[in-house]
Amino acid sequence: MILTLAAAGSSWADPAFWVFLAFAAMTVGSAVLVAATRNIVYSAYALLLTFFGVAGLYVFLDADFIAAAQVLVYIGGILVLILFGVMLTNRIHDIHLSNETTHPVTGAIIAGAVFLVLAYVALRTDWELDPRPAVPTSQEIGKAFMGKYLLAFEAASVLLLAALIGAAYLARRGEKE
Amino acid sequence: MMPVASLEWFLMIAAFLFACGIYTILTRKNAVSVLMGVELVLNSANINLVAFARFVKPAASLGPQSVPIPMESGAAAVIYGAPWASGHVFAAFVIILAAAEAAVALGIILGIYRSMGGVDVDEVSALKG
Amino acid sequence: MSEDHGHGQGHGHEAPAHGHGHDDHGHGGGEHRTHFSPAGFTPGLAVMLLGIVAGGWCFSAGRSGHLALGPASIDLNGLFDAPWASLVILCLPLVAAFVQIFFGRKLPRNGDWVSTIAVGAGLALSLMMLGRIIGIYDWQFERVHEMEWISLFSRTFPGAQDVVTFRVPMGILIDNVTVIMLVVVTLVSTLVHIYSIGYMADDPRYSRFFAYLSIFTFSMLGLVLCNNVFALYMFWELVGLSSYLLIGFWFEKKSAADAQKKAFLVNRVGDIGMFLGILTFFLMTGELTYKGIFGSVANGAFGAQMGLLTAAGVLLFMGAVGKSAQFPLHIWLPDAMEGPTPVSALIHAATMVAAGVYLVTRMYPVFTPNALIVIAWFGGFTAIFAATIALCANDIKKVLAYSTVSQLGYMIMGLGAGAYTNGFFHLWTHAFFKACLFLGSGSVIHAVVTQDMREMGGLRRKMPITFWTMLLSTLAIAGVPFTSGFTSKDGILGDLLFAAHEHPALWPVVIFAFAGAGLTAFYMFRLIFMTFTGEPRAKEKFEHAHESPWVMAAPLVILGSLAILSDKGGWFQELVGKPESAAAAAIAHAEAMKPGAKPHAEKAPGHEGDAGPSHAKAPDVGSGYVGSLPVAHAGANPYHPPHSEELHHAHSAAMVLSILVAGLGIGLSFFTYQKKLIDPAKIAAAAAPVHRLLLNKYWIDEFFHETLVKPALSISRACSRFDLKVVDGFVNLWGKATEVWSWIAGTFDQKVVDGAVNGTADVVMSAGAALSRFQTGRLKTYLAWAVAGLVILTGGFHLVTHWAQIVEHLTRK
Amino acid sequence: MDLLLFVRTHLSFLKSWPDWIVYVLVVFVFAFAILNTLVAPLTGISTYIERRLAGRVQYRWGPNRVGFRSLLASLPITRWMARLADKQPFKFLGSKIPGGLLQFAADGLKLFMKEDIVPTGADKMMFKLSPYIVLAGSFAAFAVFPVSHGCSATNLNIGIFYVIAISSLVVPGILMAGWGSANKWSLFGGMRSAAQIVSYEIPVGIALLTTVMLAGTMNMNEIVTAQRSGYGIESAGALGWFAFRYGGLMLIPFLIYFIGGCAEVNRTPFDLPEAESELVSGYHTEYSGFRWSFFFMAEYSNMFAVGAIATTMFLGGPLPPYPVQWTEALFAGMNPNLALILRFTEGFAWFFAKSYFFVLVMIHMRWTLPRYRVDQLMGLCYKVLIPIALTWFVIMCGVKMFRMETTLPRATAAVEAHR
Repeated sequence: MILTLAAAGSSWADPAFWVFLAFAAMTVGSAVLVAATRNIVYSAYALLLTFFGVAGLYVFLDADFIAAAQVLVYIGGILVLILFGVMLTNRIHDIHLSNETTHPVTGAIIAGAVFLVLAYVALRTDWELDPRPAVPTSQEIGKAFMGKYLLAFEAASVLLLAALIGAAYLARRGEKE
Repeated sequence: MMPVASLEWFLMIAAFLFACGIYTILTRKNAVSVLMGVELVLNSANINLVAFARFVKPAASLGPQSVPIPMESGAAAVIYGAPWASGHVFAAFVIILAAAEAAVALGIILGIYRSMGGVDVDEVSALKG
Repeated sequence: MSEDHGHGQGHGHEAPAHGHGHDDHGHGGGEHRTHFSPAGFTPGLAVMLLGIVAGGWCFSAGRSGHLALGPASIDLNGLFDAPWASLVILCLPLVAAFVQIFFGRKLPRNGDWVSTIAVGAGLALSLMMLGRIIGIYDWQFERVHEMEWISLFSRTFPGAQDVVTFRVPMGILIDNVTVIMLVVVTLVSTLVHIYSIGYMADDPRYSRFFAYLSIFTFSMLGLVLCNNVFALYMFWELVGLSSYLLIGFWFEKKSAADAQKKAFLVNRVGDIGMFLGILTFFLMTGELTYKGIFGSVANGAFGAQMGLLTAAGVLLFMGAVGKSAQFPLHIWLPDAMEGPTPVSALIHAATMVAAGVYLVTRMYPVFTPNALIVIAWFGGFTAIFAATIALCANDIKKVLAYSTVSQLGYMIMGLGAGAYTNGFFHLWTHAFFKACLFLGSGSVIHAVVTQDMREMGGLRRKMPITFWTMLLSTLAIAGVPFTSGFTSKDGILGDLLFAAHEHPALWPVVIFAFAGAGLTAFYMFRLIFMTFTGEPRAKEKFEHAHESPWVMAAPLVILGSLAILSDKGGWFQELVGKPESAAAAAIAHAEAMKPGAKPHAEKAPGHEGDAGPSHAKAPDVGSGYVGSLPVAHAGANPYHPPHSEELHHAHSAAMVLSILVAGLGIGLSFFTYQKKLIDPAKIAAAAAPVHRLLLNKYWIDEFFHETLVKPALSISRACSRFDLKVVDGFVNLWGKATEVWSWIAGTFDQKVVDGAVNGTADVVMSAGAALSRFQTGRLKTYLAWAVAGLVILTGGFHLVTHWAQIVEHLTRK
Repeated sequence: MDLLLFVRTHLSFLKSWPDWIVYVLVVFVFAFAILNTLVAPLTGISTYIERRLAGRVQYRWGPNRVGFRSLLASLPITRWMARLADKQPFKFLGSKIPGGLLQFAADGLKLFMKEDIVPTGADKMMFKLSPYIVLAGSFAAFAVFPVSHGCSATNLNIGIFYVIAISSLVVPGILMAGWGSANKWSLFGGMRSAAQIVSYEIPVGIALLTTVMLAGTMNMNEIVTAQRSGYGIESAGALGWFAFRYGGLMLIPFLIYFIGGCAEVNRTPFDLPEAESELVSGYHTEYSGFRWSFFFMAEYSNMFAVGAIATTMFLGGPLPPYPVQWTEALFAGMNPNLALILRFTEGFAWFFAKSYFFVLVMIHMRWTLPRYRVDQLMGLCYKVLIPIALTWFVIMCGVKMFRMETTLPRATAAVEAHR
């Protein structure tokens, strides 16, 4: 499989490629950490690394806007939410918040199978590539939002509002009771 | 110029993230870590979207960049953006949904924590047949 | 200003502006009553003069094209080239309304000054615009500021040709008509705001009242400013809404609440027609802007279906029938007098009811000759009809209401007869004198706390300002020479005569028109005599009477003087020109389509009108106005038409006739109500049935109640009865049958089937028990199964199918 | 000018070197150099200013005295001359020499000297890692600031968005610190700070969005270019800055941004996270020595960053208040290298002057205003700032749609043509 990847036209001489490898390694490794660590806070921070690595991958895909959005929303928003969740739903005083797992074997088997299938599909399909120069994306994304996907855009905004209200309601209800 | 790494690299990384996410969801007991697994899965999907948007030739059904329309006051056009932008737009939507989902999920988890004093998803089995 | 406001407060007690659901006649419970003292008026006069001077300054600034602020000077040439001026005029009242609604109670003086200043600023700007258009002096002047508002597309890719678009433009159209309407609306609205400060003093919902007034002003301005029928319709409804709110302002009174509902519903009837008309035009032309509609109608968007075009025009006109209270739908206007009198002055005399006329003016090019004749008939009939009702009305406001209906009839009739300019001109003049009359009546009601003219009389001594201003306006409305009303009405009549020459179908309308003119003169002077002259009939009320505070008197003075002056200068006839008739072009298209048809369109007033056959494009200067233009501008209007002979004859004849009938009416009422030579009671007894007919307003309301309301009720009752008896009976019958059958089936079932069923049930139950173990209620399990299934479906399937290749591939590596 | 591009083009001797060396050079050496020549001094200068101002405000003499002046004054020769002149020595000598410089040095020394304590029971890794994350989050923003005319470390086309995004890296770092140092107060401080920063990102983001909408770009250099002219005037000078455009309408977003920025750097009156009266010292209670100084530096560089963003987005960045076109015309005649240097210096000077103005204002705020309560803080954010910011954004959209500032001149000609 690695052979196939190596064959798939990557220039090992290019230093940028090594940087890419570093980011990829960071992503993958921290993802493993997320899945494996016993300490839930560690896995939360491993998730931070994963998000950051993914942002890096976006940069390598010339997707600047999405990369920044990734950092802003995932690290600045979702990760903080998750950390709050961890810290609110566990006793604070014990540092080593337990995070035990169940049926790791079954999970590993299923996950492995999924990975195999996906990898097989990814490597065996011959994608219809078109080589084109990298262009700044944010303008085109804006056009697409305001043009083709306007309705979806508005729907998403409504959804966000609903989520806001719903989350606030869910979080507050406990106090009333 | 194309990115330094080929499409397969990104797809493989995404697949691995997906697998990790599935594993996390399946094996963790703590609801918050299950949420983390979900985030991993979403991220892998995002990587795929953006990677395809960068590498693969956009389908013809994505339409033209812009469609001119007649107007009394000057010419105008419906802007659709570049065809490949659709991938990025979908990725952005996924991010939006992820934000909403995380907020609501945290709310629910807090509710569970309040009501049953713990966040072990295996205890939360009211749907048991 | 403040102590004068206190002055107004003092009278607020017996002002009918009582919030607490007291009837309009209120209770005469005021302790200290100050009679009219000129001293109290000096600050008022000062402020009034200041206002007039400021207005004149704005006007002249616009006229000269630059606004001189001391040394600095702002160039006003760009006034119309950017939308900001109009937008400011439009939005100020809205902002004021919001401020009133949310912070009104907290502001000093309940924030009446917010709305007043907002509308006043609008007035200043509008005057500037008026000056500007007079400065520019081009009867075809037009500016459009448009933007895309709604645009929906069908996504049929690839290729942009087959993209179907639905686009609603939103924009501002500024031309002479618009600017004149702006001035009418803002001027009357400002004065009414000022008047209301006195009239509505110590009403519990004082600030709310001003908020409503401002909302109304906003929607009226929007209606005037917008450049497409879609927005027109929106603001049309907004106007209806605000009128609804204001009529029912004292909703504690059942009568007010009813009048409110009635006005709203009756207007809906008209609006449905209007909406259908708009839809017709949109479907046929695919356009929503005025220009677009006219253009594509002229280019034969309707093909040969002139009938459809006529129908569309008449449907549009239905909207005007509703808003402008034309004959079948006039019933709401008199009841609308339940609202406060300023409202009656602002909405039901000057501006809103004029919206219908404005609509006809605006959409004038699309009306076919036949449609115009229909319109003329409606208008003429309404004119005479309402006038007759007004003869016998004793409620002062009712009289004015019916006179309003009849005057609107005049305008509509004039437009229908092709008197474009004079019809619109009558709107302009009528706005002022009718507003003045209403405000005057309000001040009378304010003084003697009643609306019944039989309890008034001799008020001239008590309230001179009100008397004189109302007298001026009455002269104007009666069409006495040298008043504004005379010019416009006489212009309408003249054009009508001329059009009747062209068009025999209009002769009855002519009769209506002149008779109506006479009747108008009669009942208006009846009002004056019964109210202001002679001996007071109700002593104690007379004792309580007093002149109104200056905040109420100043608007009267301004409007009264405008009633005389608003027609002078002749600029109006030069600026408002009849637009080119799109319908004529459409008819020409239709004719071209079917050759050999006799050109009927050539004899249509809507087509070439009173300016002579050869001058379809020329502006309508029917009232014979030639000169009195500034020399500098003499050459500015190249479209000045030559005088056509019969037009001139028609106008001289009309002048003589109208003066005659007016004099007749005035004389009659003088001898009847002043000299008491004729006893109205005798006449009433003589023509008892007619009198009863008129007293009951031709039983129109009853008629509608009998023909529409009752049938609707009975039909619904019948439906319910049908439902109860027949439908339910049928159902019940089936129910019975089913019961019987089910008993049979049941016995069979219990005996035979259940054996089998129970066996099956046991099997199912055990199977279910087995399967329910999958239903662990844990999300993970489900997910695990789902993912496993996915893997099996994709990977496993692929493995099975491509086994050979995979082996081969792996071995190759 | 992009740093990588700059190096590749201007430093010709690098041409022969292999590609990756240049890469590493740029990425590490230059970045390191910039951080150490630009950012660290920034924090130093800021601390110096803060000390002196605080000293003046609180009437503490030390910070304004410990310095060369007193050093000189303490020399025997000086004393002798002072006795001769019968004056107090520090009045007598070196009134030109600024005091308090050594205080700054002493601070640094103290921080070096202090023992680096890791509390037992603390989570070692977290505890040690968090300062770096916080510092990285606050320094990373400097990459896109247009420190001079068209000159920034890298010319990102999503510049301001990148700044907002990357500065949110601080939040997990702070939470990490709070949680890592096994201490209630630290944890509360961390969570408070995180909540505060996350909440205040919203009004700040909207306020910046207003500017982005008006400028039509997120690239900070282009935003600066968009402020070269305004009100239809080609060379508008200070009138062109977004804060003063549109008849001062933009002052509201400017104010909102500044308030939100102050809240985001957790300084008084928004310093809930380290409220001494409630939480001992917030999320860095347990930190000491150089680790603590990392938080310290992060705070000051954040202050500068807030100032720099405000400068760039609202006050024209490196643009001088007089029309920059004048100096450009002036430099045009000179020798190009000299012109380049002069131009760079001009922009640099103005940029830092404006940014430091904001730092000064923040310092003054800290020493003059009392602290908010938590609920007041959140109320201010969610009930005041966000609604106003949103409303104003819509208003500015309308303003931009009708191009209010450019219609007036166009009008006259049209009417003249019409008449």
